[in-house]
Amino acid sequence: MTANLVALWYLVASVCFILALKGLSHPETARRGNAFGIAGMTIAVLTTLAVVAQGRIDLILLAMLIGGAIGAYVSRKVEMTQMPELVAAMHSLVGLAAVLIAVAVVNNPAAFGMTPPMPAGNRLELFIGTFVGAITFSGSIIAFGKLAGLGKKFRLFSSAPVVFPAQHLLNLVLALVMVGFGCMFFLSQDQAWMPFLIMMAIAFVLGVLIIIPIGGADMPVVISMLNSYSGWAAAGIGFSLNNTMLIIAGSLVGSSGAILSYIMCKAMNRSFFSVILGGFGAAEGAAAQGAGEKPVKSGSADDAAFMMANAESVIIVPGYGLAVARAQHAVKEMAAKLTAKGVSVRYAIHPVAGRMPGHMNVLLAEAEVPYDQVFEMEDINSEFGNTDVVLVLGANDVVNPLAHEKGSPIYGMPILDVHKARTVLVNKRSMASGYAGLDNPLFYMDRTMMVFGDAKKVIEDIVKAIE
Amino acid sequence: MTANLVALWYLVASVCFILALKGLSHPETARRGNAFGIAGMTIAVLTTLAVVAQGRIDLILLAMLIGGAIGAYVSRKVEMTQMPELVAAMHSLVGLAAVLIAVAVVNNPAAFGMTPPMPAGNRLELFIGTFVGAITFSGSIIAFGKLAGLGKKFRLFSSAPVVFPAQHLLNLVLALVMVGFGCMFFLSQDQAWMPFLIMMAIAFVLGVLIIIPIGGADMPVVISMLNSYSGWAAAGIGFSLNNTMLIIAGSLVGSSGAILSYIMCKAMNRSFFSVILGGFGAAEGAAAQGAGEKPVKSGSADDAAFMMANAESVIIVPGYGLAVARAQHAVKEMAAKLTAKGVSVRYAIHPVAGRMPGHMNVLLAEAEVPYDQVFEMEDINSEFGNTDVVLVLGANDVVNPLAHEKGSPIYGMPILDVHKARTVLVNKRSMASGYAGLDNPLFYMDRTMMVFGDAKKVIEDIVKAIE
Amino acid sequence: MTGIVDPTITNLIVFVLAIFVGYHVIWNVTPALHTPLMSVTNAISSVIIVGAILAAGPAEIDLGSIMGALAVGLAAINVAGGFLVTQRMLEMFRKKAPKSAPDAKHGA
Amino acid sequence: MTGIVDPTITNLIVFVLAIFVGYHVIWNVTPALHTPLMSVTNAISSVIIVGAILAAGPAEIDLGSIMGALAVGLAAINVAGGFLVTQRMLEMFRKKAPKSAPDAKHGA
Ligand SMILES: NC(=O)c1ccc[n+]([C@@H]2O[C@H](COP(=O)([O-])OP(=O)(O)OC[C@H]3O[C@@H](n4cnc5c(N)ncnc54)[C@H](OP(=O)(O)O)[C@@H]3O)[C@@H](O)[C@H]2O)c1
Ligand SMILES: NC(=O)c1ccc[n+]([C@@H]2O[C@H](COP(=O)([O-])OP(=O)(O)OC[C@H]3O[C@@H](n4cnc5c(N)ncnc54)[C@H](OP(=O)(O)O)[C@@H]3O)[C@@H](O)[C@H]2O)c1
Repeated sequence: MTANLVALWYLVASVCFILALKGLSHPETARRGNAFGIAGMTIAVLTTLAVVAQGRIDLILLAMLIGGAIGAYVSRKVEMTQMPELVAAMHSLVGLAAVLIAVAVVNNPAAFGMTPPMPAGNRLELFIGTFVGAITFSGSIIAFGKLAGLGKKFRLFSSAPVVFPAQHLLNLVLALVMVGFGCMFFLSQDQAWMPFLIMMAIAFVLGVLIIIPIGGADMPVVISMLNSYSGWAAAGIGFSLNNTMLIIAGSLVGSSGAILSYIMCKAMNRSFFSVILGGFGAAEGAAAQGAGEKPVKSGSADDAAFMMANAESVIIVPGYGLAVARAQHAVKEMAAKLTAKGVSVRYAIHPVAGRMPGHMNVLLAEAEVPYDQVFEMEDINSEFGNTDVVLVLGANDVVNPLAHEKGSPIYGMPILDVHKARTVLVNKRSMASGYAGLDNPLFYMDRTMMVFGDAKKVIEDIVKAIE
Repeated sequence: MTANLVALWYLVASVCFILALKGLSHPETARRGNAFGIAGMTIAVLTTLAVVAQGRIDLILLAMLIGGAIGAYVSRKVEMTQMPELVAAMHSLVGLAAVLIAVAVVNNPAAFGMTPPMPAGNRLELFIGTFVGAITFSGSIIAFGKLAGLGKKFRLFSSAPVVFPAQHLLNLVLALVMVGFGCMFFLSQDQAWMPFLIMMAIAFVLGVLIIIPIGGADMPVVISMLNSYSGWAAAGIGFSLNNTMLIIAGSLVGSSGAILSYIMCKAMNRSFFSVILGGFGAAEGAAAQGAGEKPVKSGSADDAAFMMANAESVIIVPGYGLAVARAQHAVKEMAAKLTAKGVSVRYAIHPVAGRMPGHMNVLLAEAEVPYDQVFEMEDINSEFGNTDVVLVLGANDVVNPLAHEKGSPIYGMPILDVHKARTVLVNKRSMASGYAGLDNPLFYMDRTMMVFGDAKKVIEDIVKAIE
Repeated sequence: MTGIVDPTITNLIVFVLAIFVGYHVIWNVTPALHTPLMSVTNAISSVIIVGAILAAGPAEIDLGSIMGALAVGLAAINVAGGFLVTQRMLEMFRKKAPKSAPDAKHGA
Repeated sequence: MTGIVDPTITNLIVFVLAIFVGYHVIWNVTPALHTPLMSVTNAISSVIIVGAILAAGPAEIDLGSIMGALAVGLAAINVAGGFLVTQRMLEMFRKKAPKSAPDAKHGA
């Protein structure tokens, strides 16, 4: 294939990627969007294979086969509740791939159509692509660990912020040193492995250091930010390989990730910078201490069933606990029974309920909950005041009225105004705090009844009790 | 300046143009958008001047000064009611400029950084840029003539469609011949003035032939389509000069014009192709004949004033007649008087009322009519049924109930349902038909009273009569 | 890769992306702004003046540079006229701007 | 013009335009689709596999081509995993699609 033809096919692939994102932004066209994405990727890969047709195509196909099989297997097996971990893990792969490619470029620029020694411009771009890739890799690993709950085994992955003195200063110094070696790499005339590898190593370390001080509660923003980084890494590699498709696809992903982060920060009422600088949730120890002293009212699943069956209107608030208990199908059954009894049942979804933006929507969709019963926060928040019973299932932070109180760490975060309902039923396993590590005054209200136990178990009991 | 620096500045200018369009799409940011446009243009011009700094800069500055002065003068003097003509005239200038540049390129490719003979690719792009430019030029001249009402002097500019047998066939043949000469130009090795000039001449003729069969009523679509063409012409020249800024700005304009045409066709319920193929409004002779035979009720400005002053609700429907009579300020005064008397006054704006999309909004804005009294068609159409008095001011087609009748030439065009009001007052100078050349059953209804006279005069009389 | 990519292809890439941008930027424009939008796009399309300046550039005057100077003049009418008339129109809208303040966010 | 424009500049132009496109395409996405959107953008960013294939391309095996083959494998996990898991999620949404039909026009 001539270079022109290759460029044309790459353009077609780029257009497919644009149409993919466009499709994904509306429910009706989302599946078509995904199909466009697949088409674009297929075109991109086939075109590139044609370019290297004389080379070690066997090696490439083998790697693709193995990788593809693993990917397909994972995508089949992964629980919907594990999506956040999955996405974080995948970002790390993109980051690592970018780094490996950069190494290959330094090793043999000729394979990429550059006549050695590599031109200075490409060296600069390669430097940027490499460190963004490396940070994406190690940062995503940390995010993955935090999300997968590996914090119990390794303190590095603790969902609480890992902070130490002069942390930001250290990061700054490391970043400067990294840029210094980057410049050295940029200015040197020959292969210059030394500065390149040192720069890369520092970038790996930086990725870790940047993410550890960020609390688990801010992980959604982090994932989306890493999403953005993985895009910029691809774009950076695209610059150094002079490949417009990589640049287009990379910057599409980069800008979309950045926008998602921004939207999410707005939904949590947090400034982007304070998220990135980390340390949120440090007040946890103090706040959670109060628990266990104040009296709470608790009841059984039977009590809950009775109250809901006799109510006129019930709103169900699903949260992270519902997701980990995999109780979405049970909830749907319960709602159906209540509806059959003439109770009006609705779901209230907080934008950051669960462990990923839009996560609850996916879970309820999986359980085939009717669309018209599912409401976004803005649409239903004014309804709590005249609702008989609210059933909170494994949600905590998103219904924490502390968000209305100045000085609390989550002050200003928009919440579901569950505390305004006539009766509040809260299901969780203990009095433990949620992701933000804060105690929740909602649990101690007179109108609140706790129903302790695993969400799935409790809901199944409720279903049995509704007759 | 190095080529790189030039390209960078051009990129900055392109971004300004994007931000300009972005700004113009919302009322709040529109002025900022225009400022971005001016900034972008300034950067583009200054950068280019720096490129040719060693050349005949005096000649260029002189031309810019003269052109700029004319432009500034026109923009100061033009009546808001003449905007459509102005826009059409300006499109023709862009088209002509594109053609002149193409001639200059053929004359001396070296001035544009091409080593003669011109590369084949550039020749192809030049061919496309030239004929699009030429069609834009002559087509816009015709559109200008139709809009400026030159049809009375020259039949070519008749606002009625100019049709003749085998018209589309002729156009097709001409287009093919033009493409033939284009290919000849493309394939020839040397300067090849002959095929180039013949192609250009045919394109000029084609521009005329394409636009004359399109009726005056479809001119808004035509202007916007020519807007789109002028953009594509700029992009075409950009391709042949290898100038990405021209390509970006040109395709921004091109796609925005195309989208506006599409939106407008939807507002008139016409298919884009039937507009382009022309011949709409041919039924005019027959339809308008009926006028003058049927009885109409007519009244004086005093009657109208009395009826409106005693109504609870009045809706004012401005149309083209209001624009030509420049009665927008008088209307505002009348509305203020009525409001002072406790009458609820609203304005209903049809998207294609007047001679240009959004034209009425500009005129009412000029008269400083309060924003909250102005309603778009969809928002107010259901209100006519319970409105006491509707005052139609120089509107005709947009309130023609024939649009609801199968077989009429405007069947299916969305209209303001004025005929449903309790009383309809219609002000126009005669029983003559409107732009589409159709008689209007609204005028013959029992509940309709005609108030003949120039809109401005009549309204001023009404103002006097309201006490 | 095998060989160098033709500039035309690169231009095509830019062209396609710019069309996407244009499409998205315009798609949601309010009807009330159609007229100013047209006049501003008209002004922008006269960026073709850049080509005209290049044509008029060469030091010795010939057919090309005369054509170029003419084109500069024509395009300059458009540049000045287009932006100024848009500004005039928008000034008219502005007087009522505070009323439509809630719309501001969409502009972001 | 004076000289040839550096490819990096052209790349920069493409880059800027693509960012605009990305911005506009994503800006109005509904919150309910955030998760599938993330997984699909993730899949798209693994287009970096193209670079990996080029790295793994050369006929003789050396450090570069081994790195390349590894990168191909990693990216392939992402490609397959990302698109398939998105599809799985969207299948779940689809069952209720008819209910949201009135939304269809916005997709245009
Ligand atoms: N959506 C996102 O994008 C995202 C991503 C990352 C982080 N976050 C953050 O996560 C939080 C989300 O709020 P949320 O209210 O959904 O969750 P949450 O505040 O983390 O609370 C979840 C609650 O569920 C309970 N739970 C856990 N397992 C359970 C089980 N098997 N059965 C019943 N209950 C169980 C836990 O209490 P027990 O241990 O007592 O059972 C916990 O208090 C916010 O702070 C948000 O910022 C959101
Ligand atoms: N907005 C656009 O984009 C655009 C552009 C081009 C064409 N059009 C077409 O133009 C039409 C617009 O409809 P329209 O109802 O606004 O206009 P119209 O149908 O053209 O009717 C205007 C009426 O105003 C009357 N009139 C003219 N001068 C007057 C004056 N000085 N005082 C009082 N009345 C006067 C005329 O009747 P007398 O002669 O009896 O006074 C005429 O019947 C549609 O067919 C549309 O498709 C629209």
